[in-house]
Amino acid sequence: MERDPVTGTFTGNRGLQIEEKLIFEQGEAGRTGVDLPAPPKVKDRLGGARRKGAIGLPGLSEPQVVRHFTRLSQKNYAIDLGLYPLGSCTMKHNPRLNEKLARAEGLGDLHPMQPESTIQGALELIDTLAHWLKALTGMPAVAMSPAAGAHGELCGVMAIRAALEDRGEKRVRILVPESAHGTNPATAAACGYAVDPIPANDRGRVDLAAFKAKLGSDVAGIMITNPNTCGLFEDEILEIADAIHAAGGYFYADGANFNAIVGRVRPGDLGVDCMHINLHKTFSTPHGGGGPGSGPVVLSEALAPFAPLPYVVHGKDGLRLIEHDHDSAATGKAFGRLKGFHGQMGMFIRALAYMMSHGSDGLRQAAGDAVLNANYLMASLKDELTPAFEGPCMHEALFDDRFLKDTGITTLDFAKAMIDEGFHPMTMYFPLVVHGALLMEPTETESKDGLDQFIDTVKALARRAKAGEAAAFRDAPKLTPRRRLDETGAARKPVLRWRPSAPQGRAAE
Amino acid sequence: MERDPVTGTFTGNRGLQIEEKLIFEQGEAGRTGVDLPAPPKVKDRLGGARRKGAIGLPGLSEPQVVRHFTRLSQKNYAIDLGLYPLGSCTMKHNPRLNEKLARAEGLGDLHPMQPESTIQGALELIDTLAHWLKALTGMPAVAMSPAAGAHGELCGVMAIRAALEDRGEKRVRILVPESAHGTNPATAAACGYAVDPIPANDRGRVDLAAFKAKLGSDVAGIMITNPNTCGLFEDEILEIADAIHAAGGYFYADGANFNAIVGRVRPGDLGVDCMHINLHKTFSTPHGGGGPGSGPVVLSEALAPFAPLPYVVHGKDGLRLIEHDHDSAATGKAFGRLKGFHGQMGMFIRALAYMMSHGSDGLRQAAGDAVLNANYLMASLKDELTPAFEGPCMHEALFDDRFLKDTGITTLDFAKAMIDEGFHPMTMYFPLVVHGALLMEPTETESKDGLDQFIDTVKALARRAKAGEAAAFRDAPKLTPRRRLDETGAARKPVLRWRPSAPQGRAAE
Amino acid sequence: MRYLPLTEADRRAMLAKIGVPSIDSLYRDVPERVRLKQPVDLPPHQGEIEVERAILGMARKNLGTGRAPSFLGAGAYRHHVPASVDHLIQRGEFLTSYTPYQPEVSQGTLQALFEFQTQVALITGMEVANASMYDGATACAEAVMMAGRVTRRTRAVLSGGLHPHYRAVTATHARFLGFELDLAEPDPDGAEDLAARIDANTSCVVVQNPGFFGHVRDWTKLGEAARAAGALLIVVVTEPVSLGLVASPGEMGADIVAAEGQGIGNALSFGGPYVGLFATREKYVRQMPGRLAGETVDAYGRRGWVLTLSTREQHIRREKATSNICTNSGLCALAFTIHLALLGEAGFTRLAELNHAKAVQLAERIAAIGKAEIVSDSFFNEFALRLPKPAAEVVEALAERGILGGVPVSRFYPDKPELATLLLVTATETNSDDDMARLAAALREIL
Amino acid sequence: MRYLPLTEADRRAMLAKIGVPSIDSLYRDVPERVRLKQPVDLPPHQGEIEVERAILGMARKNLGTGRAPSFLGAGAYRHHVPASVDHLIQRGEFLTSYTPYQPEVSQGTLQALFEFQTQVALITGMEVANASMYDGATACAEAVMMAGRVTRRTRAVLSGGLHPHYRAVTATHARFLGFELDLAEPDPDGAEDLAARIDANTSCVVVQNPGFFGHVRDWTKLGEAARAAGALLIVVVTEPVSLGLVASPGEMGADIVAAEGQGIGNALSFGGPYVGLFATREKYVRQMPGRLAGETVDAYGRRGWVLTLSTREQHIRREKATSNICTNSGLCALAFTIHLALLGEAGFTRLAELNHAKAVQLAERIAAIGKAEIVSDSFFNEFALRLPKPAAEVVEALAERGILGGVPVSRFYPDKPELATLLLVTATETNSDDDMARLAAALREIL
Ligand SMILES: Cc1ncc(COP(=O)(O)O)c(C=O)c1O
Ligand SMILES: Cc1ncc(COP(=O)(O)O)c(C=O)c1O
Repeated sequence: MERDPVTGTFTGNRGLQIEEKLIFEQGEAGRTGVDLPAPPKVKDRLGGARRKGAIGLPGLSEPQVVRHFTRLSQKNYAIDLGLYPLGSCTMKHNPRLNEKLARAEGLGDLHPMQPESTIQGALELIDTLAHWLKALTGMPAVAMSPAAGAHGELCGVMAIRAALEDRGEKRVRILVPESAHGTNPATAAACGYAVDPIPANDRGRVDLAAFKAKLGSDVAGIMITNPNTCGLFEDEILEIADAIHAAGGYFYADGANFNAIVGRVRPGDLGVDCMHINLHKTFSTPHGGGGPGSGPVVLSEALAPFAPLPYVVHGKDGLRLIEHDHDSAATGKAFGRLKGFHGQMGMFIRALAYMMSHGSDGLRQAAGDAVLNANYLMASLKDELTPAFEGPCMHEALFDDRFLKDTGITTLDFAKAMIDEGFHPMTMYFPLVVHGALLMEPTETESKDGLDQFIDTVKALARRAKAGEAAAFRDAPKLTPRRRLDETGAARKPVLRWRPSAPQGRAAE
Repeated sequence: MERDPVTGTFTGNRGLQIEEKLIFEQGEAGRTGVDLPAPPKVKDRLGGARRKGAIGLPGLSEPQVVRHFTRLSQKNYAIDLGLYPLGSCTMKHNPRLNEKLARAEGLGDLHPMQPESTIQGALELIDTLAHWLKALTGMPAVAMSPAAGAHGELCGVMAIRAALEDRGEKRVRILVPESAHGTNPATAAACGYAVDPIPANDRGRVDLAAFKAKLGSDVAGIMITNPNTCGLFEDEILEIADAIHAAGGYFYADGANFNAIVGRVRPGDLGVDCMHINLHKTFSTPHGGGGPGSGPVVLSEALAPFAPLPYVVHGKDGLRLIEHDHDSAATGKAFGRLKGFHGQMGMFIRALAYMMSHGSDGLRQAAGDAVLNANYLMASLKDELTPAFEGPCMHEALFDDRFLKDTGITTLDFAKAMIDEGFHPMTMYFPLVVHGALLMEPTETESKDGLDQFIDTVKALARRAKAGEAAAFRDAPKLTPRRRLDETGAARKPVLRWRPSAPQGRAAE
Repeated sequence: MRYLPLTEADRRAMLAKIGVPSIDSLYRDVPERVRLKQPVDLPPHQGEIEVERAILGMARKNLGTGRAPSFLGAGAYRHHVPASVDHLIQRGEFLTSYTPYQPEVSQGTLQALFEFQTQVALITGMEVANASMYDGATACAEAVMMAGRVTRRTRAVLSGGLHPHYRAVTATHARFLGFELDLAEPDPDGAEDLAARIDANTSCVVVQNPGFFGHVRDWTKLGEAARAAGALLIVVVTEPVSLGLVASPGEMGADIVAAEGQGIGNALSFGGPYVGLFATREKYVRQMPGRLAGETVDAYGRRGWVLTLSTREQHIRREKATSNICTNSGLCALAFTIHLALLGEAGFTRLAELNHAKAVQLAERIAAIGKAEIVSDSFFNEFALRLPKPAAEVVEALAERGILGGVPVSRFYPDKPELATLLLVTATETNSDDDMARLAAALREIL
Repeated sequence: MRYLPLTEADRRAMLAKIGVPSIDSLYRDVPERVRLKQPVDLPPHQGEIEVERAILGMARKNLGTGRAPSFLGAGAYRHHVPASVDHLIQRGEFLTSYTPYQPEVSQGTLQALFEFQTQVALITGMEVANASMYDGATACAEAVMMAGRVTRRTRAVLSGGLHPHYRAVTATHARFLGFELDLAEPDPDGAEDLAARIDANTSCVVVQNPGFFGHVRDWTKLGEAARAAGALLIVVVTEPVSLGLVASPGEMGADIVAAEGQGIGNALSFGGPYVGLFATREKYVRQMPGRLAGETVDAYGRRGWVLTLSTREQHIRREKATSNICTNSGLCALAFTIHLALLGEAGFTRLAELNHAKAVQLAERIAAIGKAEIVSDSFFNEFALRLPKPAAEVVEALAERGILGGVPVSRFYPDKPELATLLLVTATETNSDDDMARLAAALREIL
């Protein structure tokens, strides 16, 4: 055995930081981590379509699997470990109560196709959550089935198009600010619309004049994120809403940033026609390393009839789940169906538990604290970093990379140095309207102590950057399970799965 | 902010390895992580004994507490992370099924003092576990209440003394091999006996002649661990049992190493009068960083009547819990009570689930695999390390420190170097009969792959040690959250709790 | 308020640093008249005890499959998920992390995704798989849209044996993206001739295996016909456990596989969150929707993983992206991966065998009653029964007896009276002999 | 066999390396005639499904406090444990680690123990606390033995208000270690005069607060009397939540505190595992039983923790150890620490207030029935009722109505007819108004 030149150990491990091979490199035929009784002998009724070859799955025992994934988990950063100021992502605390309740008997074990008489509590839960969402947004209806924010966007834009078609209109353009999240234009395109970008003004908001100039009878609507992705409230939002309505279009609101205003501003009061709510952001259902989420869409009176199937209504014998548009209790105008079954029930349970825990007062306080934390970051960092815009921000603080000018250090380098310090970096290079953007969203679940440590560290790093220590930044991170990874190489010759013969880099073991 | 000279970072963190202060250093008055309704206003009935001053507990929110303990957890090694070859401790895989079942409604939420009619299932579970333990040990009775191995020892030795007193005999000595675990002599003393040590022979077993020479009418019994703490089966065990019985004494077996022989040898067939079983070793209930455990004691016919209260019996209307010696279903000879309530129910559930999962065949296989793994270690390491004794071992492999002779490296140094490699060290300096002992117990839940990596690493380290790189060993570990800690200093001026003014070392932050 | 770390003193100090008098004043950009002065009219904050009581109160109004013998399938399957799966996915490092955009501190999620992709490719018999979609139905719609991109054609043929929700979701996208669908009639007998429907503008034919009505088919011939016409074969799988026993879509020549992964590792959870599986041929990978983890090396040359080929995705490509998906089903994919890692080849194939054998036993038991006809000529763990009465009524009568007896086809096709007596019945490894005996006894009574 | 990683091929290869033909041959040192040739006569291995079914089957034969209004105490208290507590203690790094003998890779457990020790010292009002004992009863016995070592005296006085199990466990040790006990009679009225029992050979007086029969006392005077006579005052607490409201033992001059910690962070679990709290004065620390975590520095001078003063313990001192305890209640102590960290000063005192208020309300409700007398002149969350009938019968009648109504004192003292009508009734934050109304209504019927 040779000593690993990187770690100095024979194993390549570093104390508690343990290298881990792929499950495929650990498997042995015949071994399993699940004991099942021998199947009773029966005459096979597969109609001859039986699998012939082996699948190639590795065989591991339970102890190996538990160890494998425990080790892997320790190679991740997480909210449970520290500050995770990813702007636009609302990485807040995920209460364990909600995990417990989502798994409760009578919820986690409900089949989606049980008869209505056996799921009244489930429908009540969906209905209760719908009530909270409507009350908090000041909107009359909500479509519960979308699986995430982007899916909610589809739902909203489809509803808009269905409403327009119902009016007999075929409009072809959707206006989308340049600062918008990528899902906005992608959604518009996925609904058959041309995307017409609107520039930002020098205050980081929609350029009202440019917007108005784009209006016309072929404009289906506008998609606006508010607070926007620069962390700013669109202060001309009422004018924008009036203008789009006057032009016969609809106002889609991207609710990804709802956390800043929940309990303080109701989108319904802003003239919104539809807005998705990322339950996995504002209402704290866990991000899970990428999903699942849930993206209910609140709808105005104008769009409500077009909501997709299914939905819950109050019937005379209890709650009913309307799954067909020709049902006598249906609107008859549903634009279709977006998803198998009825929506992300597991996320509904978590979100409702979160809302009930905070209550009306707590949600309002949470929004206020989120905004306070972001402004505290902004105020504390504004002299060392370069704020992208003037004035108070909402729930996230946006900086550009002017403070790194002439240092030879990029936003990316700066972010990687933060990793060594024990912080997850902020969102980088987004929104696109700002050069080398650093978008920091601390959320309300960070303590002042934690923020102060973050602030001191970022300031110290900024000073170090300005002092000319570029090499240290370009080398970072140095203290992580892996250092910078070759993304270009990965894309050039993609290795997307393990194969017995796959090239193994310098094997980790 | 200054850069930490050790880590090179401003925070003192190292990427995912995050420093964490005490909760007491993070608290703020008025903050809490638990929301409770305001207590209804009532007239206090405390009789004037109300607390006056503040307690001094820190106030933290839930996110802070979750993060605190998540960070702390990552500073621990664990079976879930890797090989944990602590000899005598049987660190085997702890199935999560067992955790789930211990928390099930109707088990985890049972109050110990519910009426018998409401706990028939609980008594059935205890009775079923008792049946398994009796069948596996070949013994007629079992006392379920002891809380751990050492507590079981108390139970056994008290039963012995009660039996002797019942016979009207007052014997004063207990024979304990020098290789015994510390709890054995401590227990004998705690039961009012003098401890008389028996030396080991050069094969690592009880010296039969020396033992016989110590026998006499004042000997209450002998406490033997079998397989013993050298990992060897006491091959003269039948002679020993006969001799102690012939001398009127009893045979206490320390069952800590039962994992080696479960399903293959029944202690009852060896002439054992009582034996504790560490459910947290052989039957895989988790060690939990030090406990809780459970130490049921199987008893021979001779000792059974003296079993402590409470115990379960079959009554005519179902199972009964006998809590009083004057109960008509009681023996009238119980030596007393060892614990509040009825024993470690949470551990019983886990152990029974484990036993049922393995079944009779699986337990036998598990013992065999445990012994196989240990012998494979022994065979693979015997040329590089120095085995303490000849011949095959049972479930653990014992080495002494002759292989480190003249290297200037101690067993401790060697162990610390293993830590950097990502392994928990073996048990060191125990048993006492071997110089600089290294006692390795891999258990059956380690894969051959994992053992091979361990073997290769230990061999490589041994070669490095012999090559004279003593400084590297004395410096180890270097890659852990903390390096070697000053234990002498800790004991000289003990700081056993936080105080607002307590000296803080060089504060970790 | 247990989730909020700021104290009043903290707030005061922070406001002072910012230089404003109150939190409200930070909202100065919000037009005055839309600022709420009061909390919204909803209940105030509550502790765990109260929240738990309220939500468990709702749970108790349901009859969960944990308490009732249950034979429901139709795209969602009750399997036993080992306790360690649920333990591991709840580890904070997995549960509370974001999409692995910073690979240096996301190797855990990334490696697990790479394993997921490999597992999905293996069980479907395909070359590559992505890092998950929302669910099977959306994966199906994405597959049809992808076939359009690959073939540059605008007409898709959908089997009558395709799950009605998958048909509906695909139809919704077709409506808005303006592609044409040829929807074959529901096909309980598995007798449809799809090859005949393929024309020169057909981008793909979509079939399901086992079909919605249970039957298992070898779609090789259809795939050949499609390919001959320049169209793709898309195979949908709604019960992933079937892949342990039934020939894989890859073996049948599928070009894209869209599947529901819930049956491995994931709870029923009233229909979501689930996990869409998506696999295809290597040559189509740049047309694929969704995230991909790929292998690479770090600055020291050590193997590691990153998200890759993101030029297909919305955050880079915006309106030109292959899909608008962002958040996917990461944690469900992880559960899938852990469960399948536990099963391994031996466990997975045995699980599938066991499911099939249980279903055969159940079919035999029900056939023995003599009142219900097994419609599916072949099946895996689910089959269609033709009953002498409307299936919905039978299901209600069973529910009154505390049995969740199956899914009436009329729940999906209420407008097709000819399907009203069809009941889909599933057996899995979770059904004991006693469960089956209870169902049979109840059916004997009711029918 | 899912827990066993070795394959048959592995076994063969390993046996070859060892040079023996079979696993059996590794048992050559076991006398031939005691080697079992067959597995023991017990059921063979089973999967999770079957094991879960069997054990949940037993669980269903019980009436858990999760399903029934429950008013039981007598040394074990049902409190709401926040979900995060149970999540955190199940993290593998805590759950599956051993005693922290290697401090470099055990800082997590060690720091948590140091926090536990500090919390215990704070709430008991004592100078130092250890890292836990098995439970309150064994902690009490250890305290009495320690008092013997400290004072070198052999007679202990035990209050009649001390929990009967604590008395019994202490008596068991007394029997075998040969020290004398002066056991005061059970004392429902809290009127005993313990000072009078102290003599020149008395090592300690042991009292409980709140007492077994509920009453709360200020033991300062007794402590003074004891100290004047050279004896120690040991205060036992069986309901740790009381310490949020009731004056601490430290304030009353206790020399040793032995307490049950279950009420904070730990489930009822039918009586175990629980966690014994043990605190004393700094000057007695070397006579203390159990483990201790202490602060120190590492080779770089960074603060860290180690187990310390182990020269008191069996693994170093063997027969001269202060106790034979080895495995303790580590994970229960961790649960305690996490729960108390969540509560903090504000939460802990409010929890205690809430418990007391609920109990007062319950007492008033029951008193209003007019059939039962509240015996305890003062109480925290538990009080003794004198009923017009044997308490055991009333409890049975309540159980038939699905109510777990309290603990009859006769369960502990069946041989004392004068106590047969006494019932111990507890209210905690988990009891809703509805629970209390149901109990009152049922009592109205039964009494
Ligand atoms: C502003 C904005 N819009 C939309 C989305 C898409 O939401 P989801 O990831 O839930 O699909 C995001 C997610 O990051 C976002 O930040
Ligand atoms: C041989 C031996 N005997 C007794 C014990 C004591 O058991 P416990 O820690 O369960 O009290 C141990 C524990 O390490 C042991 O190894």
